[in-house]
Amino acid sequence: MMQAEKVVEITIASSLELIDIITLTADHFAKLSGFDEEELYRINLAVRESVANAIEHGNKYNAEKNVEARFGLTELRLSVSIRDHGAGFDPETLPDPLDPENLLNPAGRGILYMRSFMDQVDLVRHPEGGMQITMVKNRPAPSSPPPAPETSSGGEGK
Amino acid sequence: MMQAEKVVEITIASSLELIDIITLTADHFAKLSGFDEEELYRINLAVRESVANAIEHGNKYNAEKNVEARFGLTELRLSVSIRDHGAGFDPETLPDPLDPENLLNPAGRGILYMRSFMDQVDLVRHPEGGMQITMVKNRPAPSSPPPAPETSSGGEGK
Amino acid sequence: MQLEIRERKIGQIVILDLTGKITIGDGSNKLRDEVNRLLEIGEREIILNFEGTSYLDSSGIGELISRHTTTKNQGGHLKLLKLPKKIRDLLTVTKLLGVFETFENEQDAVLSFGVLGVVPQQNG
Amino acid sequence: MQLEIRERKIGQIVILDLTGKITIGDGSNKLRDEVNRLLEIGEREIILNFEGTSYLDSSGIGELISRHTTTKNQGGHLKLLKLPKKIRDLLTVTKLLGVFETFENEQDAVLSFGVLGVVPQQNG
Ligand SMILES: Nc1ncnc2c1ncn2[C@@H]1O[C@H](COP(=O)(O)OP(=O)(O)O)[C@@H](O)[C@H]1O
Ligand SMILES: Nc1ncnc2c1ncn2[C@@H]1O[C@H](COP(=O)(O)OP(=O)(O)O)[C@@H](O)[C@H]1O
Repeated sequence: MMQAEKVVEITIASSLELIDIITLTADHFAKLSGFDEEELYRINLAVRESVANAIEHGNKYNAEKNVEARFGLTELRLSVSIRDHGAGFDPETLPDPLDPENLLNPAGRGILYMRSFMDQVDLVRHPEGGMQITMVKNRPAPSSPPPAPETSSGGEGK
Repeated sequence: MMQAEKVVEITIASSLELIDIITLTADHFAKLSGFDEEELYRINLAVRESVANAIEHGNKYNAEKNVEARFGLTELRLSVSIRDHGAGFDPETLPDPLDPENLLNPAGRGILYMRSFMDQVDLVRHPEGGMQITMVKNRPAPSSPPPAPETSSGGEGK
Repeated sequence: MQLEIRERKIGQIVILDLTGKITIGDGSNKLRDEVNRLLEIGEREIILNFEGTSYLDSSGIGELISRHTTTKNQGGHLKLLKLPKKIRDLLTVTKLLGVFETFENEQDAVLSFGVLGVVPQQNG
Repeated sequence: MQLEIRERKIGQIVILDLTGKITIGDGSNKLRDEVNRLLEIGEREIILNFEGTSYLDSSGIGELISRHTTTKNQGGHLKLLKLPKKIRDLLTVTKLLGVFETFENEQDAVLSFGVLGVVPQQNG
Protein backbone atom coordinates (compact mmCIF):
# COMPACT_ATOMS: atom_id res chain seq x y z
CA MET A 1 0.00 0.00 0.00
CA MET A 2 1.42 3.34 -1.03
CA GLN A 3 1.32 5.86 1.76
CA ALA A 4 1.69 9.60 1.84
CA GLU A 5 4.47 11.37 3.69
CA LYS A 6 3.89 11.44 7.42
CA VAL A 7 4.67 14.95 8.59
CA VAL A 8 5.29 16.63 11.92
CA GLU A 9 6.16 20.29 12.30
CA ILE A 10 7.56 21.83 15.45
CA THR A 11 8.23 25.44 16.27
CA ILE A 12 10.30 26.32 19.33
CA ALA A 13 11.52 29.55 20.81
CA SER A 14 15.30 30.04 20.68
CA SER A 15 16.17 28.39 23.94
CA LEU A 16 18.72 25.63 24.42
CA GLU A 17 16.49 23.91 26.93
CA LEU A 18 13.90 23.33 24.19
CA ILE A 19 16.30 21.48 21.86
CA ASP A 20 15.34 18.19 23.48
CA ILE A 21 11.79 18.58 22.23
CA ILE A 22 13.08 18.31 18.70
CA THR A 23 15.58 15.54 19.40
CA LEU A 24 12.93 13.51 21.26
CA THR A 25 10.76 13.80 18.17
CA ALA A 26 13.72 12.76 16.05
CA ASP A 27 14.12 9.67 18.24
CA HIS A 28 10.47 8.80 17.87
CA PHE A 29 10.57 9.21 14.09
CA ALA A 30 13.80 7.28 13.82
CA LYS A 31 12.19 4.41 15.74
CA LEU A 32 9.13 4.48 13.50
CA SER A 33 11.53 4.42 10.55
CA GLY A 34 13.07 1.17 11.73
CA PHE A 35 16.55 2.52 12.46
CA ASP A 36 18.59 0.64 15.04
CA GLU A 37 19.86 2.14 18.28
CA GLU A 38 23.20 3.17 16.77
CA GLU A 39 21.52 5.10 13.96
CA LEU A 40 19.05 6.63 16.40
CA TYR A 41 22.00 8.06 18.26
CA ARG A 42 23.51 9.49 15.09
CA ILE A 43 20.27 11.01 13.86
CA ASN A 44 19.72 12.48 17.30
CA LEU A 45 23.19 14.08 17.25
CA ALA A 46 22.80 15.47 13.72
CA VAL A 47 19.45 16.99 14.63
CA ARG A 48 20.82 18.44 17.87
CA GLU A 49 23.67 20.12 15.98
CA SER A 50 21.37 21.70 13.44
CA VAL A 51 18.96 23.04 16.07
CA ALA A 52 21.83 24.28 18.23
CA ASN A 53 23.25 26.14 15.21
CA ALA A 54 19.86 27.66 14.44
CA ILE A 55 19.56 28.94 18.03
CA GLU A 56 23.19 29.98 18.44
CA HIS A 57 24.40 31.23 15.06
CA GLY A 58 21.07 31.83 13.36
CA ASN A 59 18.76 33.41 15.91
CA LYS A 60 21.61 34.40 18.25
CA TYR A 61 19.62 33.32 21.31
CA ASN A 62 16.93 35.91 20.55
CA ALA A 63 13.94 34.37 22.33
CA GLU A 64 11.57 36.25 20.05
CA LYS A 65 12.86 34.35 17.04
CA ASN A 66 11.67 30.81 16.44
CA VAL A 67 13.30 27.70 15.12
CA GLU A 68 11.08 25.62 12.87
CA ALA A 69 11.54 21.91 12.41
CA ARG A 70 9.82 19.70 9.87
CA PHE A 71 10.00 15.91 9.98
CA GLY A 72 8.81 13.91 7.02
CA LEU A 73 8.65 10.14 6.82
CA THR A 74 7.98 8.25 3.60
CA GLU A 75 8.42 4.58 2.83
CA LEU A 76 11.96 5.25 1.70
CA ARG A 77 13.39 8.03 3.79
CA LEU A 78 13.29 10.22 6.83
CA SER A 79 13.85 13.93 6.27
CA VAL A 80 14.42 16.67 8.82
CA SER A 81 14.48 20.37 7.98
CA ILE A 82 15.55 23.00 10.47
CA ARG A 83 14.99 26.65 9.77
CA ASP A 84 15.99 29.75 11.68
CA HIS A 85 15.43 33.49 11.24
CA GLY A 86 18.98 34.74 11.27
CA ALA A 87 21.29 36.22 8.67
CA GLY A 88 22.17 32.91 7.08
CA PHE A 89 25.66 31.99 5.92
CA ASP A 90 27.54 30.56 2.99
CA PRO A 91 28.57 26.98 3.76
CA GLU A 92 31.21 27.09 1.01
CA THR A 93 33.32 29.50 3.01
CA LEU A 94 33.62 27.40 6.15
CA PRO A 95 37.02 26.12 7.26
CA ASP A 96 37.43 22.34 7.07
CA PRO A 97 37.47 20.98 10.63
CA LEU A 98 39.51 17.97 9.46
CA ASP A 99 42.33 20.13 8.14
CA PRO A 100 45.27 19.53 10.54
CA GLU A 101 45.62 23.25 11.19
CA ASN A 102 42.02 23.40 12.46
CA LEU A 103 42.19 20.25 14.53
CA LEU A 104 42.57 22.05 17.85
CA ASN A 105 39.86 24.59 17.08
CA PRO A 106 37.21 24.09 19.74
CA ALA A 107 34.37 24.90 17.33
CA GLY A 108 33.39 24.07 13.78
CA ARG A 109 32.38 20.40 13.90
CA GLY A 110 28.58 20.63 13.91
CA ILE A 111 28.09 20.46 10.18
CA LEU A 112 30.67 17.67 10.02
CA TYR A 113 28.49 15.71 12.46
CA MET A 114 25.46 16.25 10.23
CA ARG A 115 27.27 15.25 7.06
CA SER A 116 28.78 12.19 8.73
CA PHE A 117 25.56 10.87 10.19
CA MET A 118 22.96 11.66 7.55
CA ASP A 119 22.89 10.56 3.91
CA GLN A 120 22.28 13.99 2.48
CA VAL A 121 22.62 17.48 3.94
CA ASP A 122 21.57 20.65 2.16
CA LEU A 123 22.24 24.10 3.57
CA VAL A 124 20.35 26.85 1.81
CA ARG A 125 19.25 30.37 2.56
CA HIS A 126 15.48 30.38 2.93
CA PRO A 127 13.84 32.67 0.34
CA GLU A 128 12.18 34.57 3.16
CA GLY A 129 15.35 34.89 5.21
CA GLY A 130 17.23 32.70 7.63
CA MET A 131 19.00 29.43 7.02
CA GLN A 132 17.32 26.16 6.21
CA ILE A 133 19.11 22.86 6.68
CA THR A 134 17.57 19.75 5.24
CA MET A 135 18.93 16.36 6.20
CA VAL A 136 17.81 13.10 4.66
CA LYS A 137 18.45 9.58 5.82
CA ASN A 138 17.42 6.53 3.83
CA ARG A 139 15.44 4.01 5.82
CA PRO A 140 16.87 0.57 6.43
CA ALA A 141 15.56 -2.11 4.09
CA PRO A 142 12.29 -3.37 5.54
CA SER A 143 13.36 -6.70 7.00
CA SER A 144 11.22 -7.81 9.93
CA PRO A 145 9.15 -4.72 10.80
CA PRO A 146 7.85 -3.30 7.53
CA PRO A 147 7.37 0.47 7.16
CA ALA A 148 4.43 1.24 9.41
CA PRO A 149 1.29 1.39 7.30
CA GLU A 150 -1.63 3.48 8.44
CA THR A 151 -5.19 2.27 8.46
CA SER A 152 -7.91 4.84 8.16
CA SER A 153 -10.41 2.83 10.13
CA GLY A 154 -9.33 3.57 13.66
CA GLY A 155 -6.66 0.98 14.31
CA GLU A 156 -3.07 1.95 14.87
CA GLY A 157 -0.75 1.11 12.00
CA LYS A 158 2.12 -0.48 13.85
CA MET B 1 13.68 38.49 36.18
CA MET B 2 10.38 38.58 34.32
CA GLN B 3 10.38 36.26 31.38
CA ALA B 4 8.11 35.95 28.37
CA GLU B 5 6.06 32.88 27.66
CA LYS B 6 8.15 30.03 26.31
CA VAL B 7 6.26 28.56 23.39
CA VAL B 8 6.45 25.38 21.36
CA GLU B 9 4.05 24.52 18.55
CA ILE B 10 3.69 21.09 17.05
CA THR B 11 1.65 19.97 14.08
CA ILE B 12 1.13 16.27 13.47
CA ALA B 13 -0.79 14.30 10.88
CA SER B 14 -3.80 12.40 12.26
CA SER B 15 -2.04 9.19 13.15
CA LEU B 16 -2.15 7.48 16.53
CA GLU B 17 1.52 6.60 16.27
CA LEU B 18 2.41 10.29 16.32
CA ILE B 19 0.62 11.00 19.62
CA ASP B 20 3.80 10.22 21.52
CA ILE B 21 5.54 13.17 19.89
CA ILE B 22 3.14 15.47 21.66
CA THR B 23 3.18 13.58 24.96
CA LEU B 24 6.99 13.47 24.96
CA THR B 25 6.96 17.23 24.56
CA ALA B 26 4.44 17.46 27.38
CA ASP B 27 6.82 15.45 29.58
CA HIS B 28 9.70 17.74 28.73
CA PHE B 29 7.69 20.87 29.46
CA ALA B 30 6.30 19.40 32.65
CA LYS B 31 9.85 18.69 33.81
CA LEU B 32 10.95 22.22 32.95
CA SER B 33 7.92 23.43 34.92
CA GLY B 34 9.12 21.67 38.06
CA PHE B 35 6.26 19.17 38.31
CA ASP B 36 7.02 15.92 40.12
CA GLU B 37 6.81 12.49 38.56
CA GLU B 38 3.20 11.97 39.65
CA GLU B 39 2.06 15.20 38.02
CA LEU B 40 4.11 14.44 34.91
CA TYR B 41 2.10 11.25 34.57
CA ARG B 42 -1.18 13.09 34.92
CA ILE B 43 -0.26 15.85 32.49
CA ASN B 44 0.91 13.21 30.05
CA LEU B 45 -2.41 11.37 30.32
CA ALA B 46 -4.51 14.53 29.92
CA VAL B 47 -2.54 15.52 26.84
CA ARG B 48 -2.78 12.03 25.38
CA GLU B 49 -6.57 12.08 25.78
CA SER B 50 -6.97 15.42 24.07
CA VAL B 51 -4.77 14.46 21.12
CA ALA B 52 -6.47 11.07 20.81
CA ASN B 53 -9.86 12.84 20.71
CA ALA B 54 -8.62 15.27 18.07
CA ILE B 55 -7.44 12.38 15.88
CA GLU B 56 -10.39 10.07 16.54
CA HIS B 57 -13.47 12.26 16.98
CA GLY B 58 -12.22 15.46 15.38
CA ASN B 59 -10.24 14.52 12.30
CA LYS B 60 -11.72 10.99 12.15
CA TYR B 61 -8.33 9.51 11.31
CA ASN B 62 -8.15 11.51 8.09
CA ALA B 63 -4.39 11.64 7.53
CA GLU B 64 -4.75 14.81 5.48
CA LYS B 65 -6.03 16.69 8.50
CA ASN B 66 -3.58 17.89 11.08
CA VAL B 67 -3.68 18.20 14.84
CA GLU B 68 -2.02 21.32 16.17
CA ALA B 69 -0.59 21.54 19.64
CA ARG B 70 0.65 24.63 21.40
CA PHE B 71 2.61 24.52 24.65
CA GLY B 72 3.16 27.68 26.62
CA LEU B 73 5.20 28.03 29.77
CA THR B 74 5.20 31.11 31.94
CA GLU B 75 6.51 31.60 35.44
CA LEU B 76 3.12 30.66 36.84
CA ARG B 77 1.57 28.09 34.56
CA LEU B 78 1.87 25.52 31.83
CA SER B 79 -0.77 25.63 29.12
CA VAL B 80 -1.48 23.13 26.38
CA SER B 81 -3.87 23.73 23.50
CA ILE B 82 -4.90 21.02 21.10
CA ARG B 83 -6.77 21.84 17.96
CA ASP B 84 -8.27 19.63 15.27
CA HIS B 85 -10.08 20.24 11.98
CA GLY B 86 -13.26 18.29 12.54
CA ALA B 87 -16.88 19.24 13.05
CA GLY B 88 -16.46 20.19 16.70
CA PHE B 89 -18.98 19.32 19.40
CA ASP B 90 -20.90 20.81 22.27
CA PRO B 91 -19.36 19.68 25.56
CA GLU B 92 -22.57 20.58 27.43
CA THR B 93 -24.43 17.73 25.81
CA LEU B 94 -22.07 14.95 26.88
CA PRO B 95 -23.27 12.22 29.23
CA ASP B 96 -21.63 12.24 32.67
CA PRO B 97 -19.28 9.24 32.86
CA LEU B 98 -19.65 9.20 36.67
CA ASP B 99 -23.41 8.77 36.49
CA PRO B 100 -24.08 5.18 37.71
CA GLU B 101 -26.01 4.38 34.55
CA ASN B 102 -22.96 5.22 32.41
CA LEU B 103 -20.45 3.44 34.58
CA LEU B 104 -20.17 0.40 32.33
CA ASN B 105 -19.98 2.44 29.16
CA PRO B 106 -16.59 1.61 27.64
CA ALA B 107 -16.12 5.14 26.30
CA GLY B 108 -16.60 8.68 27.50
CA ARG B 109 -13.86 9.20 30.10
CA GLY B 110 -11.29 11.20 28.16
CA ILE B 111 -12.56 14.62 29.10
CA LEU B 112 -12.97 13.44 32.69
CA TYR B 113 -9.26 12.56 32.69
CA MET B 114 -8.42 16.05 31.43
CA ARG B 115 -10.63 17.78 33.96
CA SER B 116 -9.29 15.64 36.81
CA PHE B 117 -5.63 16.14 36.03
CA MET B 118 -5.42 19.75 34.89
CA ASP B 119 -6.45 22.87 36.79
CA GLN B 120 -8.53 24.34 33.99
CA VAL B 121 -9.96 22.86 30.81
CA ASP B 122 -11.73 24.87 28.13
CA LEU B 123 -13.39 23.27 25.15
CA VAL B 124 -14.35 25.70 22.42
CA ARG B 125 -15.10 25.60 18.73
CA HIS B 126 -12.27 27.29 16.89
CA PRO B 127 -13.51 30.32 14.91
CA GLU B 128 -12.06 28.77 11.76
CA GLY B 129 -13.53 25.33 12.39
CA GLY B 130 -12.58 22.33 14.46
CA MET B 131 -12.37 21.97 18.19
CA GLN B 132 -9.79 23.62 20.42
CA ILE B 133 -9.09 22.32 23.88
CA THR B 134 -6.99 24.43 26.20
CA MET B 135 -5.69 22.95 29.43
CA VAL B 136 -3.87 24.90 32.09
CA LYS B 137 -1.91 23.63 35.04
CA ASN B 138 -0.46 25.92 37.69
CA ARG B 139 3.22 25.34 38.36
CA PRO B 140 4.31 24.14 41.76
CA ALA B 141 5.61 26.85 44.07
CA PRO B 142 9.27 27.37 43.19
CA SER B 143 10.97 25.61 46.11
CA SER B 144 14.39 24.24 45.26
CA PRO B 145 14.64 24.58 41.47
CA PRO B 146 13.30 28.03 40.59
CA PRO B 147 11.43 28.52 37.30
CA ALA B 148 14.13 28.17 34.68
CA PRO B 149 15.26 31.66 33.67
CA GLU B 150 16.70 32.23 30.25
CA THR B 151 19.88 34.15 29.62
CA SER B 152 20.27 35.80 26.24
CA SER B 153 24.02 35.52 26.21
CA GLY B 154 24.52 31.94 25.18
CA GLY B 155 24.30 30.00 28.42
CA GLU B 156 21.52 27.60 29.09
CA GLY B 157 19.03 28.76 31.71
CA LYS B 158 18.77 25.66 33.80
CA MET C 1 6.62 0.78 25.54
CA GLN C 2 4.03 -1.19 23.65
CA LEU C 3 1.91 -3.62 25.63
CA GLU C 4 3.26 -7.14 26.01
CA ILE C 5 1.14 -9.97 27.32
CA ARG C 6 2.51 -13.20 28.80
CA GLU C 7 0.12 -16.04 29.51
CA ARG C 8 0.31 -18.51 32.40
CA LYS C 9 -2.11 -21.18 33.59
CA ILE C 10 -2.83 -22.32 37.12
CA GLY C 11 -5.43 -25.06 37.01
CA GLN C 12 -8.41 -23.69 35.12
CA ILE C 13 -7.28 -20.14 35.65
CA VAL C 14 -5.43 -18.08 33.07
CA ILE C 15 -3.19 -15.31 34.29
CA LEU C 16 -2.16 -12.64 31.81
CA ASP C 17 0.94 -10.72 32.90
CA LEU C 18 0.72 -7.29 31.31
CA THR C 19 3.82 -5.18 30.64
CA GLY C 20 3.83 -1.76 29.00
CA LYS C 21 1.16 0.75 28.16
CA ILE C 22 -2.53 0.06 27.63
CA THR C 23 -3.52 2.91 25.36
CA ILE C 24 -5.68 3.73 22.38
CA GLY C 25 -4.69 1.70 19.35
CA ASP C 26 -2.18 -1.10 19.77
CA GLY C 27 -2.36 -1.55 23.52
CA SER C 28 -6.13 -1.68 23.83
CA ASN C 29 -6.45 -3.81 20.70
CA LYS C 30 -3.95 -6.35 21.96
CA LEU C 31 -5.73 -6.72 25.29
CA ARG C 32 -9.08 -7.13 23.53
CA ASP C 33 -7.76 -9.72 21.10
CA GLU C 34 -6.03 -11.72 23.79
CA VAL C 35 -9.03 -11.91 26.12
CA ASN C 36 -11.35 -12.68 23.20
CA ARG C 37 -9.05 -15.47 22.07
CA LEU C 38 -9.15 -17.01 25.55
CA LEU C 39 -12.94 -16.84 25.63
CA GLU C 40 -13.12 -18.46 22.20
CA ILE C 41 -11.06 -21.45 23.27
CA GLY C 42 -13.30 -21.86 26.27
CA GLU C 43 -11.39 -20.19 29.10
CA ARG C 44 -13.67 -18.52 31.63
CA GLU C 45 -11.51 -17.61 34.64
CA ILE C 46 -9.06 -14.84 33.81
CA ILE C 47 -6.74 -12.76 35.95
CA LEU C 48 -5.07 -9.64 34.56
CA ASN C 49 -1.82 -8.99 36.40
CA PHE C 50 -0.98 -5.28 36.32
CA GLU C 51 2.32 -5.52 38.16
CA GLY C 52 4.24 -4.49 35.03
CA THR C 53 2.00 -1.73 33.80
CA SER C 54 0.90 1.57 35.23
CA TYR C 55 -0.11 3.55 32.17
CA LEU C 56 -3.77 3.21 31.24
CA ASP C 57 -5.52 5.83 29.16
CA SER C 58 -9.31 6.18 28.97
CA SER C 59 -9.36 3.84 26.00
CA GLY C 60 -7.49 1.26 28.07
CA ILE C 61 -10.00 1.62 30.88
CA GLY C 62 -12.79 1.25 28.34
CA GLU C 63 -11.21 -1.96 27.11
CA LEU C 64 -11.08 -3.32 30.67
CA ILE C 65 -14.79 -2.63 31.05
CA SER C 66 -15.63 -4.22 27.71
CA ARG C 67 -13.63 -7.35 28.44
CA HIS C 68 -15.12 -7.54 31.92
CA THR C 69 -18.63 -7.34 30.48
CA THR C 70 -17.97 -9.80 27.67
CA THR C 71 -16.41 -12.32 30.05
CA LYS C 72 -19.31 -12.01 32.46
CA ASN C 73 -21.84 -12.42 29.67
CA GLN C 74 -20.22 -15.72 28.83
CA GLY C 75 -20.39 -16.92 32.42
CA GLY C 76 -16.78 -16.15 33.24
CA HIS C 77 -14.85 -13.85 35.55
CA LEU C 78 -12.20 -11.25 34.85
CA LYS C 79 -10.27 -10.18 37.94
CA LEU C 80 -7.51 -7.63 38.42
CA LEU C 81 -4.29 -8.35 40.26
CA LYS C 82 -1.62 -6.07 41.74
CA LEU C 83 -2.92 -2.71 40.61
CA PRO C 84 -0.17 -0.10 41.00
CA LYS C 85 -1.21 3.01 42.89
CA LYS C 86 -1.40 5.00 39.67
CA ILE C 87 -3.97 2.69 38.12
CA ARG C 88 -5.89 2.41 41.37
CA ASP C 89 -6.08 6.22 41.36
CA LEU C 90 -7.43 6.20 37.81
CA LEU C 91 -10.11 3.71 38.77
CA THR C 92 -10.97 5.88 41.75
CA VAL C 93 -11.27 9.02 39.62
CA THR C 94 -13.55 7.17 37.23
CA LYS C 95 -15.49 5.53 40.11
CA LEU C 96 -14.78 2.10 38.67
CA LEU C 97 -12.96 0.54 41.60
CA GLY C 98 -16.21 -1.05 42.76
CA VAL C 99 -16.89 -2.56 39.36
CA PHE C 100 -13.88 -4.84 39.36
CA GLU C 101 -12.75 -7.54 41.74
CA THR C 102 -9.18 -6.64 42.64
CA PHE C 103 -6.46 -8.49 44.56
CA GLU C 104 -3.15 -7.58 46.07
CA ASN C 105 -1.56 -11.00 45.83
CA GLU C 106 -1.78 -13.80 43.35
CA GLN C 107 -2.75 -16.58 45.72
CA ASP C 108 -5.77 -14.66 46.98
CA ALA C 109 -6.82 -13.99 43.42
CA VAL C 110 -6.45 -17.65 42.44
CA LEU C 111 -8.27 -18.94 45.53
CA SER C 112 -11.12 -16.50 44.97
CA PHE C 113 -12.29 -18.59 42.01
CA GLY C 114 -13.22 -21.37 44.44
CA VAL C 115 -12.69 -25.06 43.79
CA LEU C 116 -11.21 -24.47 40.36
CA GLY C 117 -8.13 -23.01 41.82
CA VAL C 118 -7.84 -24.91 45.10
CA VAL C 119 -5.38 -27.45 43.78
CA PRO C 120 -3.06 -25.35 41.63
CA GLN C 121 -1.47 -27.48 38.95
CA GLN C 122 1.01 -26.15 36.46
CA ASN C 123 -0.18 -26.43 32.87
CA GLY C 124 1.63 -25.72 29.58
CA MET D 1 20.24 13.44 31.66
CA GLN D 2 22.25 16.46 32.65
CA LEU D 3 25.95 15.95 33.21
CA GLU D 4 27.04 14.97 36.67
CA ILE D 5 30.67 15.05 37.75
CA ARG D 6 32.09 13.11 40.69
CA GLU D 7 35.63 13.85 41.81
CA ARG D 8 38.15 11.36 43.22
CA LYS D 9 41.85 11.69 44.03
CA ILE D 10 44.59 9.12 43.69
CA GLY D 11 47.86 10.65 44.85
CA GLN D 12 48.35 13.81 42.85
CA ILE D 13 45.91 12.69 40.22
CA VAL D 14 42.31 13.86 40.03
CA ILE D 15 39.80 11.57 38.38
CA LEU D 16 36.50 13.07 37.27
CA ASP D 17 33.78 10.47 36.77
CA LEU D 18 31.37 11.86 34.20
CA THR D 19 27.75 10.73 34.01
CA GLY D 20 25.15 12.05 31.57
CA LYS D 21 25.33 14.15 28.45
CA ILE D 22 28.07 16.59 27.49
CA THR D 23 26.20 18.98 25.24
CA ILE D 24 25.92 22.65 24.37
CA GLY D 25 24.91 24.71 27.38
CA ASP D 26 24.81 23.07 30.79
CA GLY D 27 26.90 20.00 30.05
CA SER D 28 29.79 21.76 28.35
CA ASN D 29 29.71 24.60 30.87
CA LYS D 30 29.86 22.24 33.82
CA LEU D 31 32.87 20.39 32.41
CA ARG D 32 34.65 23.68 31.69
CA ASP D 33 33.97 25.07 35.17
CA GLU D 34 35.06 21.91 36.91
CA VAL D 35 38.37 21.55 35.07
CA ASN D 36 39.08 25.27 35.45
CA ARG D 37 38.40 25.03 39.17
CA LEU D 38 40.88 22.17 39.48
CA LEU D 39 43.54 24.12 37.59
CA GLU D 40 42.96 27.15 39.81
CA ILE D 41 43.59 25.20 42.99
CA GLY D 42 46.79 23.85 41.49
CA GLU D 43 45.83 20.43 40.19
CA ARG D 44 47.72 19.47 37.04
CA GLU D 45 47.08 15.78 36.42
CA ILE D 46 43.50 15.11 35.43
CA ILE D 47 41.72 12.04 34.15
CA LEU D 48 38.24 12.27 32.65
CA ASN D 49 36.43 8.96 33.09
CA PHE D 50 33.83 8.51 30.36
CA GLU D 51 32.46 5.20 31.57
CA GLY D 52 29.11 6.79 32.44
CA THR D 53 28.65 8.99 29.40
CA SER D 54 28.34 8.30 25.71
CA TYR D 55 26.60 11.41 24.42
CA LEU D 56 28.92 14.15 23.28
CA ASP D 57 27.81 16.80 20.82
CA SER D 58 30.22 18.99 18.86
CA SER D 59 30.13 21.57 21.62
CA GLY D 60 31.14 18.88 24.11
CA ILE D 61 34.03 17.83 21.86
CA GLY D 62 35.04 21.49 21.60
CA GLU D 63 35.05 21.71 25.36
CA LEU D 64 37.33 18.68 25.62
CA ILE D 65 39.78 20.31 23.23
CA SER D 66 39.69 23.62 25.10
CA ARG D 67 40.27 21.99 28.48
CA HIS D 68 43.03 19.84 27.00
CA THR D 69 44.76 22.93 25.62
CA THR D 70 44.31 24.99 28.78
CA THR D 71 45.62 22.19 30.98
CA LYS D 72 48.63 21.69 28.72
CA ASN D 73 49.38 25.42 28.67
CA GLN D 74 49.57 25.31 32.44
CA GLY D 75 51.99 22.40 32.39
CA GLY D 76 49.40 19.76 33.17
CA HIS D 77 47.88 16.75 31.48
CA LEU D 78 44.28 15.88 30.67
CA LYS D 79 43.78 12.22 29.80
CA LEU D 80 40.68 10.29 28.77
CA LEU D 81 39.62 7.01 30.37
CA LYS D 82 37.20 4.30 29.25
CA LEU D 83 35.82 5.90 26.13
CA PRO D 84 32.66 4.04 25.07
CA LYS D 85 32.60 2.94 21.45
CA LYS D 86 30.19 5.74 20.55
CA ILE D 87 32.52 8.46 21.77
CA ARG D 88 35.53 6.76 20.22
CA ASP D 89 33.63 6.79 16.92
CA LEU D 90 32.97 10.52 17.29
CA LEU D 91 36.64 11.19 17.91
CA THR D 92 37.46 9.10 14.85
CA VAL D 93 35.00 11.00 12.64
CA THR D 94 36.52 14.28 13.81
CA LYS D 95 40.09 12.91 13.52
CA LEU D 96 40.75 13.80 17.14
CA LEU D 97 41.65 10.38 18.49
CA GLY D 98 45.36 11.17 18.06
CA VAL D 99 45.06 14.43 19.95
CA PHE D 100 44.13 12.85 23.26
CA GLU D 101 45.87 10.29 25.40
CA THR D 102 43.26 7.60 26.02
CA PHE D 103 43.22 4.57 28.32
CA GLU D 104 41.10 1.48 28.65
CA ASN D 105 41.66 0.89 32.34
CA GLU D 106 42.18 3.14 35.28
CA GLN D 107 45.45 1.71 36.52
CA ASP D 108 47.16 2.24 33.17
CA ALA D 109 45.90 5.81 33.10
CA VAL D 110 47.14 6.48 36.63
CA LEU D 111 50.53 4.88 36.04
CA SER D 112 50.99 6.86 32.82
CA PHE D 113 51.57 10.00 34.88
CA GLY D 114 54.85 8.50 36.09
CA VAL D 115 56.15 8.80 39.65
CA LEU D 116 53.21 10.89 40.78
CA GLY D 117 50.91 7.95 40.47
CA VAL D 118 53.22 5.07 41.28
CA VAL D 119 52.22 4.87 44.91
CA PRO D 120 48.50 5.40 44.76
CA GLN D 121 47.22 6.78 48.05
CA GLN D 122 43.60 7.50 48.74
CA ASN D 123 42.95 11.17 49.49
CA GLY D 124 39.82 12.97 50.63
N1 LIG E 1 22.02 28.43 11.19
C1 LIG E 1 23.14 29.15 10.99
N2 LIG E 1 23.08 30.48 10.80
C2 LIG E 1 24.20 31.19 10.60
N3 LIG E 1 25.43 30.65 10.58
C3 LIG E 1 25.56 29.33 10.80
C4 LIG E 1 24.43 28.51 11.00
N4 LIG E 1 24.86 27.24 11.16
C5 LIG E 1 26.20 27.28 11.05
N5 LIG E 1 26.63 28.54 10.84
C6 LIG E 1 28.02 28.96 10.63
O1 LIG E 1 28.78 27.83 10.31
C7 LIG E 1 29.84 27.67 11.25
C8 LIG E 1 30.13 26.20 11.46
O2 LIG E 1 29.07 25.57 12.10
P1 LIG E 1 29.33 24.20 12.80
O3 LIG E 1 30.01 23.28 11.86
O4 LIG E 1 28.01 23.72 13.32
O5 LIG E 1 30.31 24.49 13.99
P2 LIG E 1 30.13 25.45 15.27
O6 LIG E 1 28.67 25.61 15.53
O7 LIG E 1 30.84 24.73 16.34
O8 LIG E 1 30.82 26.75 14.90
C9 LIG E 1 29.37 28.40 12.49
O9 LIG E 1 30.44 28.81 13.28
C10 LIG E 1 28.61 29.55 11.88
O10 LIG E 1 29.50 30.58 11.50
N1 LIG F 1 -12.05 16.88 19.30
C1 LIG F 1 -13.32 16.43 19.27
N2 LIG F 1 -14.09 16.61 18.18
C2 LIG F 1 -15.35 16.16 18.14
N3 LIG F 1 -15.94 15.52 19.16
C3 LIG F 1 -15.24 15.30 20.28
C4 LIG F 1 -13.90 15.75 20.39
N4 LIG F 1 -13.45 15.42 21.63
C5 LIG F 1 -14.45 14.79 22.23
N5 LIG F 1 -15.55 14.72 21.43
C6 LIG F 1 -16.85 14.14 21.77
O1 LIG F 1 -16.92 14.01 23.16
C7 LIG F 1 -17.16 12.66 23.52
C8 LIG F 1 -16.51 12.35 24.84
O2 LIG F 1 -15.11 12.40 24.72
P1 LIG F 1 -14.21 11.69 25.80
O3 LIG F 1 -14.66 12.11 27.15
O4 LIG F 1 -12.80 11.94 25.46
O5 LIG F 1 -14.54 10.13 25.68
P2 LIG F 1 -14.34 9.14 24.44
O6 LIG F 1 -13.29 9.68 23.57
O7 LIG F 1 -13.97 7.85 25.08
O8 LIG F 1 -15.69 9.04 23.77
C9 LIG F 1 -16.67 11.85 22.36
O9 LIG F 1 -17.26 10.59 22.29
C10 LIG F 1 -17.01 12.74 21.18
O10 LIG F 1 -18.36 12.58 20.84
